[in-house]
Amino acid sequence: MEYFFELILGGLTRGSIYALIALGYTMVYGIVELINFAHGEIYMIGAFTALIFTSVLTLLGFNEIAVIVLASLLAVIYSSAYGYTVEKIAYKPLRNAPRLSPLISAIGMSIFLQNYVLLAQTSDFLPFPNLIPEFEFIKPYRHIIGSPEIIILLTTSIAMVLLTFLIKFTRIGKAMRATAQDRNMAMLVGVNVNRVISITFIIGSALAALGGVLIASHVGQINFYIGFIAGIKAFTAAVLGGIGSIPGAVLGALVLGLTESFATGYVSSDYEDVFAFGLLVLILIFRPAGILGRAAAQKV
Amino acid sequence: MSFRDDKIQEIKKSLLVSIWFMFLTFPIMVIRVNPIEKAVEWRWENMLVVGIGSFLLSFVWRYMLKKKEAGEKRAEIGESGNTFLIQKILEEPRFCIPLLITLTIIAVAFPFIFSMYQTNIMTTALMYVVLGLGLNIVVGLAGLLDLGYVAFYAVGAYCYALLNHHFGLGFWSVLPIGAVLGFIFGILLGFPVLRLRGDYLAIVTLGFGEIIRLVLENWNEFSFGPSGIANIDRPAFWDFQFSLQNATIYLYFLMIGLTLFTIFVVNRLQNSRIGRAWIALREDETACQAMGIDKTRTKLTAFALGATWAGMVGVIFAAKTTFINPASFTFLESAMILSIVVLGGMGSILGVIIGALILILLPEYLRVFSDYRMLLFGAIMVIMMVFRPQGIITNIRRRYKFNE
Amino acid sequence: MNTILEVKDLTMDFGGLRALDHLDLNVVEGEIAAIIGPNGAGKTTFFNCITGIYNPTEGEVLISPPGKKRKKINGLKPNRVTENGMARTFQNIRLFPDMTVLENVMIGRHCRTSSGIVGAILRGRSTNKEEKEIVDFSYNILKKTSLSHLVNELAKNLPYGAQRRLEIARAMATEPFLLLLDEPAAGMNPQETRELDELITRIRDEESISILMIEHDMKLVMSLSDRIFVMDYGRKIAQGSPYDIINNPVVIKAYLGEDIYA
Amino acid sequence: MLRLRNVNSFYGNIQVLKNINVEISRGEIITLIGANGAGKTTTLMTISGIVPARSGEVLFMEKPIHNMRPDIIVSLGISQVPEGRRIFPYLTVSENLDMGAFLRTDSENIKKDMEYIFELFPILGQRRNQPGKTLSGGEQQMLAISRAIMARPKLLLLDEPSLGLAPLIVKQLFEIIKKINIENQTTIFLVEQNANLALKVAHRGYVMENGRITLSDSAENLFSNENVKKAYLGL
Repeated sequence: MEYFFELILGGLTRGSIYALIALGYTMVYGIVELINFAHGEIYMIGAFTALIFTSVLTLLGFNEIAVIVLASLLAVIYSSAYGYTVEKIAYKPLRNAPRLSPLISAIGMSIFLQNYVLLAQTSDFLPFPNLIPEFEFIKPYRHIIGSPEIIILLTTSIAMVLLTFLIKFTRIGKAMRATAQDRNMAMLVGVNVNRVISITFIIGSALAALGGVLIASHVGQINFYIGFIAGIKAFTAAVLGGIGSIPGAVLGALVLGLTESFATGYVSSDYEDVFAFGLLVLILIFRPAGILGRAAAQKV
Repeated sequence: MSFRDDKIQEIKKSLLVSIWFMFLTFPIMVIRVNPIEKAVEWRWENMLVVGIGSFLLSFVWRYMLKKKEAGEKRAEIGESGNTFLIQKILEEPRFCIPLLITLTIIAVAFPFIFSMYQTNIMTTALMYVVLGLGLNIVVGLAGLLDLGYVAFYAVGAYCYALLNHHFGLGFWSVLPIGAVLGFIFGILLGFPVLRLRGDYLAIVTLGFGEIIRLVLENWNEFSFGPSGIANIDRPAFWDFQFSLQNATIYLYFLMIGLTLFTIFVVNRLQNSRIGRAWIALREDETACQAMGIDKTRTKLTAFALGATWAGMVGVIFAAKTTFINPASFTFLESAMILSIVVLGGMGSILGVIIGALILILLPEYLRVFSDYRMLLFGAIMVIMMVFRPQGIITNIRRRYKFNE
Repeated sequence: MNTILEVKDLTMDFGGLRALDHLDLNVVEGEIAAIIGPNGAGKTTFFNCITGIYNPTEGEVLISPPGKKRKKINGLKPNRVTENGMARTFQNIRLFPDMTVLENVMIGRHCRTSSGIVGAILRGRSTNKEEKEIVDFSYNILKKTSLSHLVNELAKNLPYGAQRRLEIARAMATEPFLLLLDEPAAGMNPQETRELDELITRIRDEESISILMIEHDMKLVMSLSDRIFVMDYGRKIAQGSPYDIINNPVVIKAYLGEDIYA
Repeated sequence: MLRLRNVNSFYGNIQVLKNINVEISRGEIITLIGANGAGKTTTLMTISGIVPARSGEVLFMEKPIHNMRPDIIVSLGISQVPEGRRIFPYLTVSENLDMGAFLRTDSENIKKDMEYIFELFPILGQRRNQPGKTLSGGEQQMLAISRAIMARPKLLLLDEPSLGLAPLIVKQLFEIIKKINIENQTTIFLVEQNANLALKVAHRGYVMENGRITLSDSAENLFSNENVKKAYLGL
């Protein structure tokens, strides 16, 4: 029974990380109908930036808390900057191109960023310091739940709530929803659509960076390739929940996390990624609209 | 605004871009940490490179964007501006025939003039030409973005490796089996996914490709896992086994033959009833169906035919390297073949050939490029999509003649 | 006169929304019939239901092609419907923009020809013959639709009216017994509309193709149609000769308005 | 107030507007009539900056606006009610109206304007919390016009407001259009296929054919013009 709970907790933790990345996918898709293939790389760059600054700041003699806060903050800032730049270079010139063009461009961007990090840094796995402090009060329950799990679950929940609030109630949120529903009409009521799209990429990238920092310190090592697999899994989560839907992305991510957790726990850990890919293929074939998605009617 | 002001504006813009990129690349390019030894290496020279590089590139970028807009304008007014020199040459028989003769002589003489190493590289390049042409049927003609193309390549390679390892079957008997197996896998994988929308199709094929690779990696009893299969037989001529050098030359000519065969077939397909249906399908699916074209079947044909070629080249790959393992069949391989098609020009046979030769040979001969190979491929995909989505060579189709 | 298309009790629901509500309609051989009604009345949905793009929730669509047996076609895929002899055009022109005019029409021949992969690669005598027939047949249709002078133009470079005509030509290439035209005059200037009027009449008289069209241009509808169906809110609210329709109080209230001819 | 000078616009590969010249003075209702596809919608989209003019000038209150972003053009006081209503389907009625006032910051007045809208169209008040897509065609058209009014425009562009609406609703709608013109001093540029109706409310009109302006005159003169009668009035 304890093993069962362990798997659930593991699944939820894993799912929460996927959720942070999936949110970016889903937001971008909702607004420009593009599978931002390079999103996983943004997450990877977030993790690398965090690692680099952690080392530098530690060497400079900052204390532990300051290192964590500053490094995470810098990772978020840099990832957002990358997200913003990627959109400007690879997607914006293709706003009115046929659908496959920006997708190919996105794949190219993803390969480019992977190799950029590979060449500028290293192809080896780098050990990533555990940034998450041990909480005293958790010690007695250590065998059930650790502070990393708590921090991850908490961060995702807070991010989720803030994002929902932003989209539901703020001016920019309303502009985002309007742009997603009818881009030209949004322009006609005075929304600066290009800026809204940039902001969407920035927010999505920031969330991905957060995910990058959390997972890296949880797993303990990173390399240039982590973005690819994580990206596909987050995309699976987004599609599973219904791409374009914010709660859908979170739900999909949790389902995926749990599936993986149970599949590796009870079946075999060799095929961990196969389960994720298999799930992706099955959903796209049988329910492309996802759990919470709206099926797009064919327009003739 | 005067000309001078314009220039100052441009320089200001580029300066901003340059500063932005220096900021952006600062952590990744400048700092390198060694977490184990807790050492940090500062590489400020890189920042300079990025700064100057992005400053200059931003001029080029803006210039190309402007040129592209101007090109679009011209196309709208009705002038066809962008005909490439190569196309003009090819349309002129005066140049075309001597060119073909020269090419033939070079192709035949190549292995006897150059070293075995060079011949090997050429054979590899030709393999990518054929892979590119195969994928071109799927992506270029039928407009189906297949990101798992390498899966069929793996099917072919493992087909030969396993049949050779277990049953000692030779190259020539497995080549058709590989082709057929590719075709069958194409249909099996294609059938459930081909009704998906373009971008979803791309992701699903990617997923399928990765699943096949992961299975090969983990199913040790079947595929010998990550360690792969070694000592695969080189192709023989009937029963005669070649020396290593002659085998290389033999493979080279075999690839020349396969390339010519592929060009012939793709060209014929392109100008046939089926080829027209593919192109129409790419342009408007609904209209196509309303015209009586069976969407699923037509797409499936393209998908399976593409897979057939991947299967064949897979067999040749296994025979050429005599050792295969799952690491040769990653997503990056699919992406590389895709960038060949994208660079060359989707749907254009000549374009794909040129694209493959550039992308495979350039990194081999220019050391600078070989390290940056994948970086280059990624960049090419972005740059081509932004500035010249039709590729180097715009696809020119046959004009139909009619009798009054 | 034989009934060639019979639609019985056709209903189409989208989620909770009923787009077509127990619709009955029929077309007899050799007639030009028109469907009119306000936007959103379900006219295009009706076309989509009988051509296989949508699968209707309830009801039956039956065809009796001249000289063939009666056949139920709802639930068939669009390409099968076309093979069975019903071809259509679209409200928003859907040509293959980067193919030439001739190639566009040649696509229409696809379902009446058969050469496959092997034929394409070997290009034997029968394939060559078939290819030649496709080209000749298509060119002939272009002549009939007065498009032959544009034969090698790309479809996207054609003027608007010619694009509409090309869509009709492409549909004719499938050798239909019934042609479904979705707002064929939309976007045409008066001159082009007059030419369209002639073309449609000619198709009916010379090619023996019956026609069912959706159209807003009341002048065209009045001059062309033998019968008119009026739709509103997914229902058929009236049917009859142009004279009947124009004087039908229900139609005037729902669609024409009192002062349409004021 | 608004002046188009030799405007040429392209949509994709096709030149849609050919040397368009239009002038609109303050307080007028101007109509543009023509067949479907003649370029009427493109004219409006060019004014709004969605389909930028390739050459020529668009002047709004003597200021060139043809190189401006759509949102800046809105902020100058030009609002459009596009063809087919284009209600944000998943936003509620009041959120749709809010979007109309997107560039305004005077929240007090926005609230007042919204009350005014709900007086003008009580049905919208009743449905204020319903998603836009659940409204009927007529209600959506009212919402679309209201959304544009929420921006307090100086110039209102209306694209085919009567399209697909029952005659009774169309009549109400055109009364409202007149009312907006008189009460709020809003200049109106009305694009209509239903020339009959349009010429009845407009002061002046332009006739468009194949991307060119072929006629321009007062509404009465157009109404009695033989060619217009034949081509657009169905007489």
